[in-house]
Amino acid sequence: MKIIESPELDAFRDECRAWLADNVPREKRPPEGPAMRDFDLAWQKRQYEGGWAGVSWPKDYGGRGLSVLEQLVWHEEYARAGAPPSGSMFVALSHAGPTLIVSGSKAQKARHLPTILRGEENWCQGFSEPGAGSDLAALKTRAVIDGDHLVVNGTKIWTSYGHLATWQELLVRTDPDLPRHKGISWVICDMRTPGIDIRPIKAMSGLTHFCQVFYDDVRIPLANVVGEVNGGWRVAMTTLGFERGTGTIAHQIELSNTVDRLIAAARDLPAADGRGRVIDDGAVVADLATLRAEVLALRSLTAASVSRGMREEVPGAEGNIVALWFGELSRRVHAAALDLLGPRGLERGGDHDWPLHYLEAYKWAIGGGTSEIRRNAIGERVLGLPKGPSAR
Amino acid sequence: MKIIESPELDAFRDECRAWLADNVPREKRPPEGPAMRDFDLAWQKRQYEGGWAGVSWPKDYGGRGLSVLEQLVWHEEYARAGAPPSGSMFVALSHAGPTLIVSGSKAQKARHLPTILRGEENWCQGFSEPGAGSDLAALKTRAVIDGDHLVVNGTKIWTSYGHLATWQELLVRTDPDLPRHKGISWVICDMRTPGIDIRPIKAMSGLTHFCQVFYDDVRIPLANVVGEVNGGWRVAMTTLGFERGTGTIAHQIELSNTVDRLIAAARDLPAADGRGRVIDDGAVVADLATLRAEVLALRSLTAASVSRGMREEVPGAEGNIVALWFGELSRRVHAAALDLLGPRGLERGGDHDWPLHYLEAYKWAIGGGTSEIRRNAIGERVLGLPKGPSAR
Amino acid sequence: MIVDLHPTEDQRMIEESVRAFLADRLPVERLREPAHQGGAAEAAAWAELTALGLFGLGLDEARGGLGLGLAEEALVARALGLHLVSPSVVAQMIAPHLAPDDALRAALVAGETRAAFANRIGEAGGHLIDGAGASHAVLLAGGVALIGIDALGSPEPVDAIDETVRIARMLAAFPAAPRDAASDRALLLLAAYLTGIAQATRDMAVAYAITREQFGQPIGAFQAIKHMAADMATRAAAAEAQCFHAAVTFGRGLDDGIEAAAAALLAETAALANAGANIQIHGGMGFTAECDAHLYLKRAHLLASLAGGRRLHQRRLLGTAS
Amino acid sequence: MIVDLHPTEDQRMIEESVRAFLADRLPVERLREPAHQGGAAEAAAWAELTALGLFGLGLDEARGGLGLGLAEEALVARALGLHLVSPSVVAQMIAPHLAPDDALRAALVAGETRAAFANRIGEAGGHLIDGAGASHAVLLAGGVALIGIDALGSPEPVDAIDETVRIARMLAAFPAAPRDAASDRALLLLAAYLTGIAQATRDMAVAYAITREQFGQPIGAFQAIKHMAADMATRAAAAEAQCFHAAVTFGRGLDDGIEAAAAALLAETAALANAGANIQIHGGMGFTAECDAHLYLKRAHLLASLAGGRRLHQRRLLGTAS
Repeated sequence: MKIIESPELDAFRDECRAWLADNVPREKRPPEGPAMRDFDLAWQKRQYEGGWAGVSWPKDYGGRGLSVLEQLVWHEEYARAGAPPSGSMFVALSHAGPTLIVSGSKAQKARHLPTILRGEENWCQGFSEPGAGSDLAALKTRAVIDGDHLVVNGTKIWTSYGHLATWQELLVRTDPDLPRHKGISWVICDMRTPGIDIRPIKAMSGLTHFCQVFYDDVRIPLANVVGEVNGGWRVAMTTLGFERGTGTIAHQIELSNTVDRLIAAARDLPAADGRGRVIDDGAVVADLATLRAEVLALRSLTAASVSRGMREEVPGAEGNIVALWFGELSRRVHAAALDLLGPRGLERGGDHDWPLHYLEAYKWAIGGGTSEIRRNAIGERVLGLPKGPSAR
Repeated sequence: MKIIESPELDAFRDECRAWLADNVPREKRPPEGPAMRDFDLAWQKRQYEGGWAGVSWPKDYGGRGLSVLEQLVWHEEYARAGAPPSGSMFVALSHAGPTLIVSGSKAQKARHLPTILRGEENWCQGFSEPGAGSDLAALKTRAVIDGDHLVVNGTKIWTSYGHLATWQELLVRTDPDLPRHKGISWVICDMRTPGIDIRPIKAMSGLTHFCQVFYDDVRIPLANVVGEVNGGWRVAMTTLGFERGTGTIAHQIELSNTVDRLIAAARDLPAADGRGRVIDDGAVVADLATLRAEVLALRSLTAASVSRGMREEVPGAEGNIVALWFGELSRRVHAAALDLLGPRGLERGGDHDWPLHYLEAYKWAIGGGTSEIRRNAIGERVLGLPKGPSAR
Repeated sequence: MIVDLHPTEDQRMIEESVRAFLADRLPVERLREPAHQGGAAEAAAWAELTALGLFGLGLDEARGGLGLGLAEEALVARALGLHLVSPSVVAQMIAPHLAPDDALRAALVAGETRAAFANRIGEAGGHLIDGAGASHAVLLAGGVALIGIDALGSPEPVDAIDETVRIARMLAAFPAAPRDAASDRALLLLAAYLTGIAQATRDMAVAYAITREQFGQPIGAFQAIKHMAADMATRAAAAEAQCFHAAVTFGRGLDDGIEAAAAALLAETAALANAGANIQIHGGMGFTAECDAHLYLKRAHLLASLAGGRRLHQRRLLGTAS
Repeated sequence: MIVDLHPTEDQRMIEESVRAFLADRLPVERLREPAHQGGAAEAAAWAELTALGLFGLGLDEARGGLGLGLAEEALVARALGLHLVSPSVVAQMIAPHLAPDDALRAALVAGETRAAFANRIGEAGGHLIDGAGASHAVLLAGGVALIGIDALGSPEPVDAIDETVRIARMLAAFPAAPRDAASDRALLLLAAYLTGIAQATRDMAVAYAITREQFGQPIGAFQAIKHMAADMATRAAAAEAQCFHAAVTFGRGLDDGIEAAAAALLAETAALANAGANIQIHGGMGFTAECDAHLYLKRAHLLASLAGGRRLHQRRLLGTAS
């Protein structure tokens, strides 16, 4: 346990900060749709041109080739500067790109990594299915080899920005006779291929970020398989090591800012009974103080996770602890906002659309593994408790 | 939904109240041991002599033969008068006696009901075993028929007041070849029988109320079997209807009194920082108010349970809702006490021994079915959710 | 006092007729269509709602009502919550009790004059909820008062968390009303509505947990889901028991204000927690606008806000607020 | 600032040597014997505890210490919590930092002069914890101060929730001490001790859940138990991360008071919740005095109280308390 510091890192941090101060977009990011995607791509392009795309990505493909420490500093300064979320670039930057770096062929890397870093193309994810949400290994989308192509039939759901993406990282079942986790392949799918039908799904917040994607005899070149045919599960599992726990820093700092904003509002707003301010109620103090402690702990848990990530090639199940803490905390923070802001807090729009953020916050305890699935993983893979007879 | 009232019930209530006002023991009840047992028996005797034992028990065996409404009124007035807990008489009055009334032979009733009501003999329960706590049907204590006796070998645990009781309601396995719930018999066991070894267990509160009981070739007359041999599960299950949901009224009112006592303490005690009183902190208001609402709900849930009980012969699984609510609330109430009383609240003894009550409160979410087992029952038997593959 | 919480035959009939009508004419799915939101579907069914006797249920016969009690009104309000009926229908049930004269009262009971909820937000005006067609507002302002809608100034539409109601922001300032028997009655009906939300979401979650399979079995077989559902059932049962206990004993010597505040606190907690758990149990589907789960969550927030919020109930429970 | 929370080789060695010593000489089971309670077992191991360097660990070498940091002290305090070592050992670690002169400091580091915790209860005196053999008290009074034990008046033994420590009630009145760097350091060590309790109870519950069978399988296979254990692990991890993050960054420009208050709040919550869950997972056995589970619960309450309690931490986190 120590503070990692060096004149070089300090200089790098100053450099990040200076560039971000000059370059973070001042205009409001569109909330959804093609305008949002174009904004995200343009911002990525600007980062690339400034030399800030892919801080720890290989130099050969347009990255900076620096270490996880610089990557960490960049993430921190990025979030502190209030830079926009990576949004529709997230899968490309934090998942598909890293997967290709670890498991892609030279040709696949050369084709895709530069277009990601330059903000020319973005990606979406095709993992979950209507019958395989929490239980990913139950996926049924079928791919049959036909000559030098795979022919895909089936459907994927919860595909973020599927209607706005150029490429998709797609898990398909290439051999239904093998055990569940075998027989799956990881494929690069061009979203413009004939036979793909994309149906956007509106979330309860009113935003349309998700899609269901239908595949009807969709032909994908065999050359687009990453890793081995039937080796997709391993490809998907080893991806996660690349970010080394830094991927959630932006969300962590954003949530911390939200708590600060909430505390400021409680100091500012008159109490419901007209006497004093909202913060004068000890119950409000207790709630907000607990949330402040919990976001500090989120920062600390993230630091612990990055500390482990710097030493492990394949991340352990401990990441589920950070994810569980974040998911539950995020919902509590936003629920507390609605609780203490009173009736005015129910109005949409405004400087900070509290109901929108509250409704969106539900996704963190559902998407990418529900809190229940994460508790299973913590119980079984961190604590070593026996599997239930049901979770085969 | 209505208020049940009649001049007769009002008169009965006045009668209860008057007798209790004159007769409730003023001396402090000993906290444990034979002195406590003797106190409990003497108080039962006094109730019997006053004509108040077994308000709804059959007249033939010394009861008053009145309806559930009078029983309810008696329970309410009993608790309001601050009358002592039934303690070491609880099993006899609330479980073994009712079981005999419903399932006992004439001879069994004639032998036991009067001695219970007169406070001459008390009972304990022999259901749980070290390997069969939550899973009662897994009990292993064996009873083999030998002539006109059962010969019992095995052990029971969590037997409240086992070292202080004359009789025991004992569940034994009389046929190990039958399915788990079959092959069990309900037996009246004389605790003075040779071969019985009783080992008291100290609770974490320091009180010794529980025992483990060992049976080494204990001979019990076959005539002591209640209901059929191998029919004990049904006997045990149908018992519970007798109380018609009134059995928990004393605990409910006691918990309500505890919350009132706590609120009074918060109004009275200076705040930790010396400014004002403990109650001036809005967080304390929030906690105590929530507890007050929750004990009111406990009262209302109990009323709902009694309303159902007046109409059903065999109680449904809804009783688990009241028990779950009570168990969790009881622990929260006492934890709140320690929290708001500060360091002084950690001292033992005093007018109200808060740590003692806090530590004892853990039993309600553990004893007689843990909160987890109750949630299973609510999920499966109230809501109709499917059984897990494990809870065979 | 012995309180029998089992519904009488008459109570069961009233509740069932209202439920049957609502299931037929105002099913929750109607809210998927903007055209049926904002009280529009209720306006279309107004004659039948009036004919069901909803608006004079708890009013003395001498005052033009059916002479039933608060318990019957609460049963109806709970049914309205189960179906996410426009809060204006609850307002219309409350309004006749507040009417200052016979003519207005009769017009309210007959459904000819219509009321909607408005709530006071500190000194800064307030919100009018589903006010289309209403000439009067049941103003929730600590206590409760019936006022002409003109007194609200010119309400200006705003978007709010629950897009299935129409909310207008008013800029006129209103004095707080004192807590009295009428406001305790109103609070209990809001609590009953919230209890309906808690029960509807429990039932929706259970139905989904029985049919939806993951890992080769219905998700309701997993303890994580089963226990979440059991907690939903327990919260709903507590809110229900307290709500109806308070309603049936209303005016009988206990402290109605404390009983009503307890009901409102428990019902708010149960409605919000159950609506959230229902979304969680529905997983990704629950997060979408295609699934009705979010409608309950949003309405629960709105109703909890109308009822005054848990901090107010808590202060009342300890007598540290008026 | 990049904070590496992975222990250095030196840190690992220090922690392991302390843990090995405690496992050997002060296993938790010792507390089943009254003769080993109240700091008696620690007194018997005093020479070795001193020889391990515990009491000068974080003190500058110039002031007679080992020159290590707060992080190393926190690792040791956590180990003390894992073994429910007498709080006086923590007091002895804090005391040298508070000593006003070299002689007293040297005597404390050498273990020749002994200290124990005392805490101030409002204006009304306070408690002295395991004070046998101590001549000085580390007085926890909002802030922290080292005073001669004579100043406490004549302490009078009382029974308290944790019967494995000896508590005396003092009647002398003490002024509150201001919060300063020393009190933040002390608070962090108490938080580390509570984190130890949270982790020990997590591990005890997991070990039991793996071996204990019900319904034909280890209870840890049931989601109800598994998820309870997962929540225990998560709470413990949060407390641990915050505690060590605060310790390693101490004095480096962040607000140490807020960081320490957060650590104390999370560690109190984790210790109390995990100690309670450990009892719940142990079922009936956990409720008995024969199972060690209750020892952790009782000590958690005592330490939470010494640390000042969650309401104080909360006010500090928002800057609404000194």
